[in-house]
Amino acid sequence: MFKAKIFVNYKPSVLDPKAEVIQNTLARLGDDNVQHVLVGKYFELLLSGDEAAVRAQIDRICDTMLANINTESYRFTLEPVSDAAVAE
Amino acid sequence: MFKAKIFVNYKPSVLDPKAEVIQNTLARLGDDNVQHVLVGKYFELLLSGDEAAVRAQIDRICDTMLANINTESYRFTLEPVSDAAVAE
Amino acid sequence: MKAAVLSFPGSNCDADMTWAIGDVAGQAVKLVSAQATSLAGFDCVVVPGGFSYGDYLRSGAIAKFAPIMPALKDFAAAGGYVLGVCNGFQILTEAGLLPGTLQWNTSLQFICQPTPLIVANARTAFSSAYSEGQQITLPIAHGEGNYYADDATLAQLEEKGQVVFRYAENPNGSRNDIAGLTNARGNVLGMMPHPERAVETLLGGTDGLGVFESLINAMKGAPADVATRTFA
Amino acid sequence: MLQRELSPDQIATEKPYLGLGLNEDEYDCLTTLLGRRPNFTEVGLASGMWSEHCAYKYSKPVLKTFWTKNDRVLMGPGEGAGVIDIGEGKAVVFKAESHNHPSAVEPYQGAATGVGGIIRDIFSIGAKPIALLDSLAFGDPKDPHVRQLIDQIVAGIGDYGNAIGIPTVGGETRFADSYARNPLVNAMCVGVMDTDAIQRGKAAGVGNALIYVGAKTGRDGINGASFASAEFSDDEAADRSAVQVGDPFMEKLLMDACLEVTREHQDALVGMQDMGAAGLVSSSVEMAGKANSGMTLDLDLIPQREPEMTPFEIMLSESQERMMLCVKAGHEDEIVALFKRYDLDTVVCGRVDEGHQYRLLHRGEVVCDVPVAVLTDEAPVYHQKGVQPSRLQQPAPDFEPGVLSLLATLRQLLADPNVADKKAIYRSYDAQVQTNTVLGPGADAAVVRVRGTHRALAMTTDSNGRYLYLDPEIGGAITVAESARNLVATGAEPLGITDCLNYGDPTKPESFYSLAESAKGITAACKAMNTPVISGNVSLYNETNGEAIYPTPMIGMVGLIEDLSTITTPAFKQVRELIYVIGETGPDFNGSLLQQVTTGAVAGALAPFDLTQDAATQRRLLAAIRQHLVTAAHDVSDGGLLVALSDMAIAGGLGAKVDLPLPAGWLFSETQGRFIVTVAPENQAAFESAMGDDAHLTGVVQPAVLTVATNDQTLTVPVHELATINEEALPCLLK
Ligand SMILES: Nc1ncnc2c1ncn2[C@@H]1O[C@H](COP(=O)(O)OP(=O)(O)O)[C@@H](O)[C@H]1O
Ligand SMILES: [Mg+2]
Repeated sequence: MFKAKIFVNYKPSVLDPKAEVIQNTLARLGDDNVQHVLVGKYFELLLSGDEAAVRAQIDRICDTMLANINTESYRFTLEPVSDAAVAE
Repeated sequence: MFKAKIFVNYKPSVLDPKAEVIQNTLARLGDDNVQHVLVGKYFELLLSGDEAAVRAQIDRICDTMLANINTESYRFTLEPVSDAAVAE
Repeated sequence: MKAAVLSFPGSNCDADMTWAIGDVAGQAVKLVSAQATSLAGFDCVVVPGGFSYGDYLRSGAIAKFAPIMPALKDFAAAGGYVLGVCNGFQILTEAGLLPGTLQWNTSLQFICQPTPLIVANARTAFSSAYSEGQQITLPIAHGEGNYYADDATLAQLEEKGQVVFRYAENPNGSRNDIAGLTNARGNVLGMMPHPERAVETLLGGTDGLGVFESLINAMKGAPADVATRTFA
Repeated sequence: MLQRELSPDQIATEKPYLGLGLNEDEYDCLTTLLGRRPNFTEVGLASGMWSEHCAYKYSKPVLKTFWTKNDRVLMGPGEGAGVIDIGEGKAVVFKAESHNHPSAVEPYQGAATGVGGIIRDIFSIGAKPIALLDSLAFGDPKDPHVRQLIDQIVAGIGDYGNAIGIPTVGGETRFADSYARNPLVNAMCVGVMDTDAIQRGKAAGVGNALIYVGAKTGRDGINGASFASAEFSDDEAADRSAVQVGDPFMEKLLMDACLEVTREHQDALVGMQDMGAAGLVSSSVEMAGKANSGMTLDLDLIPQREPEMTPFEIMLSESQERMMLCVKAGHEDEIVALFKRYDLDTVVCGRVDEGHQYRLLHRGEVVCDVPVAVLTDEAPVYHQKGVQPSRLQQPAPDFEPGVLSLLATLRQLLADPNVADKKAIYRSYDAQVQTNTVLGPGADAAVVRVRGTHRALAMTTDSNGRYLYLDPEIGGAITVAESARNLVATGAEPLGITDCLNYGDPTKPESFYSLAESAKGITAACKAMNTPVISGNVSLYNETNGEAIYPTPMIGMVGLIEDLSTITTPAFKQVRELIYVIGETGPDFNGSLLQQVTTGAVAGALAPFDLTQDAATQRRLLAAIRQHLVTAAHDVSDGGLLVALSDMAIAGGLGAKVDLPLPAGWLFSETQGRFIVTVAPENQAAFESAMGDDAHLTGVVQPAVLTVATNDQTLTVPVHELATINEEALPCLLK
């Protein structure tokens, strides 16, 4: 069993309206030492299977579903987890 | 200058319709080895200041803006970054 | 014209679209479940607005895996007319039938209001009933209608005249004020404004009729520049 | 938060019920009714069912005084929603619900689930929801906490209605300091159905199946009903755990599926009810109670989102988007199959029994075995005595506006958030989905066409806590009368009302006085306007640190338009049309917006007004509108005549030249019973003879400029200047 930790972020060239609003709001509220804001999505998936297959599967799931390849890129890490940990 | 990596997740008891829909769709598409899906938010902030102040500031920003304390919990890590890295 | 209006779980403008095409424009129209797998026998397919699968991941991101989608792609590839409105537009971009992406409105707020548009290209199957440069008013109702495509894609869209509708006052941050566009071949149109909400005087205007009227004319094989009102 | 499974004897000594909202007398009463000490689950069920939310234990004596029936009412209070006949075989179904406490704690989800809950009430009757309205009250938007509440609450309401595809067509937003920490979030839903398909929430017929459908049950909102009925203090943070999350996608599937059941499986369906306050227990036991049945449920069959839930948790969870159906034995499979098609969790979880016991099984044990009536009919009812608050015993002297500048005061009022254009709020609501919205937000009332008929329904929500604070009885009457005026101004005949009664702690005699007195005013006005109360909801304990909100009954009223061509809006239509003021204007400044804005508070005695005369004026005006004699109509409310004139001018982009032979200050008086209308010159004689003495010709529509003459001042101002003030005020305050 693996736990995949997946990060989906906007590509740097794409203007992200959410990040803009957060940064502007922070500045207005006095948090003007915040110089950059990135808003991403984070997913955790628990999957069974052998590692190579799971890696390929996650790439496919990200490419087709979790990320919009026009505007977003993704990266992920994979950690083995014991079935006991899953049940918790 | 620090880079804060902030993870915001639903508290475990809170219903997350997003995760439900993703998991159901994956199962329907044949990815039925995916046993659990967690959908979270991920933020990166670049901030200047001394570490203790920045930590307190991030707590405040998370409590009031980035996380909904009624339904979500958050955690973050802080790494020093050189100003050169920031410019990149 | 025989139109199919697709209904995904969470679609909520499907009945409105059926009403506009069937009851108002007087055409044959059928609601087709997204669980279906065939679109045989239809001249035109409409992907309506709403919140397919809750729009929970990104708008349209789950709908593109619905059982009907392979048939829709085949239909479009064969040159069939496909109209996507609002969530339908989002689904078509997610499915790769139209270029670009619809991002959050710059205000991060859902916006519902009548919105003036300029007809940027009146030579398409979806806009021949309008005249080029004509200003019309259609309602918008969306949170994610901010059209994004990279510079190269945008340049190509402009060069090929794929932009069909532009906002006269940009409400959501769309690049080049794009409110509606076609694919390169011109048989698939996506638009954020709702033409089906502007087909009756009682409800505030009939500027949306032109979209349906254009399609009917295209179906008849009429020359694209004929703009006779066949119904009102 | 849970006290797991104390024994009946431990419960008697350790009194965990106090933390669940039951007091010692109520516990003793429960013990007496059962003839034994209740177990933990039973105590929990009683705490939910005997809460104000479910049992109306304090408000029932007041609610009994409401006028609930005329010849058009098909179903009055008592079911999920009320039903009124609108002709052509159709009926309108409507109800309002408050979600004040959940929204104060978790504004986004609190507001969203309020909308979700009221929608379920409508489709549980078998009606298709066609419109939503909201009624919101906030503190001063200059307060950042208030701004955040507004932001989140408006987003929660919008997101739910937008996603499920029911247009939010109207509402109201009020501002006063008394709501700063205790916002009011009331939502109303209107549905339409065939008169012969009315569904009731009952479980009858021994052996018939109880079917659970919808979202899985989680540990969210447990004991929300008793929580909603408890007052706030500032250290509420500890309670912020098990927030309910709304899932409009799930609810859309549930709604479509339930409507399909009522449409196509009427022979199989016995009854249907949504799971609202006190979740599974209230829906099931009320269904048993209404049919005088017994019932057994097997809790192991209930779909659960979390492991190891106790019977108490399962029964009192307020997880959203769940329904309970009673289906005839033998038809289970057909109904389960239907829901499965919509991808909904569905289980047969129990049966109707002989006798009158309510029985719950869990892991092979009977965890509850009590007479149904103990949880329903036998719930305690308290007959409180009210005491007139001291501020009413010796009211302050009448407020006199003194010398004021017409223009400066007008500007001030147009920029006040109560009068300001609310587009910044309602723009985030989809007002047109379903393509029936003739008039959306922005008119006096919303108007929605009824497909398949020649009719339309007009609807409005109104409240005015300022008036009730000064006089609950007169204020209650004003709220109803003003709702009716809003409908009449669009050309609709008022049909009936729903209400949300938002008040403070009913155990305080002064609070209870406000509740009881306002019910008198509401009843008197309902009779005068011929608008019975067909449904409603009570929200008490709206207090922060012991301080109650203004007593604020919210009235949701629905009216009927029989001819679509008579729908009328406030906008001036054409230059040279005649402007009439309908009704008399007096020096009525106590409780007025002018008083609030210029002094920062309201005080003084509220002037009585003549309901009979108001109703007669409304009837005459409606008749004139129906004869196409009126081109624009607007009721005169907050801010008085000059604000109303400005509204009409701004909406139409036209000016007016009027002569009002009154002291200038009176242009801001809030005398009841007035309208401003325009009439085409050729209809002058016909209109005047229709209206008689009520109508006062005061001027004409002119281009672009508002010109007003009074006894002692004149005013000339470009309309676009007024429009800018009115439109920019709220966005600016909310920034
Ligand atoms: N929260 C809201 N939701 C939807 N519509 C609203 C809301 N607040 C105000 N409106 C709309 O703004 C318009 C003006 O509201 P209001 O000033 O309360 O009207 P009135 O004084 O005639 O009752 C109405 O059409 C109303 O429907
Ligand atoms: Mg009004």
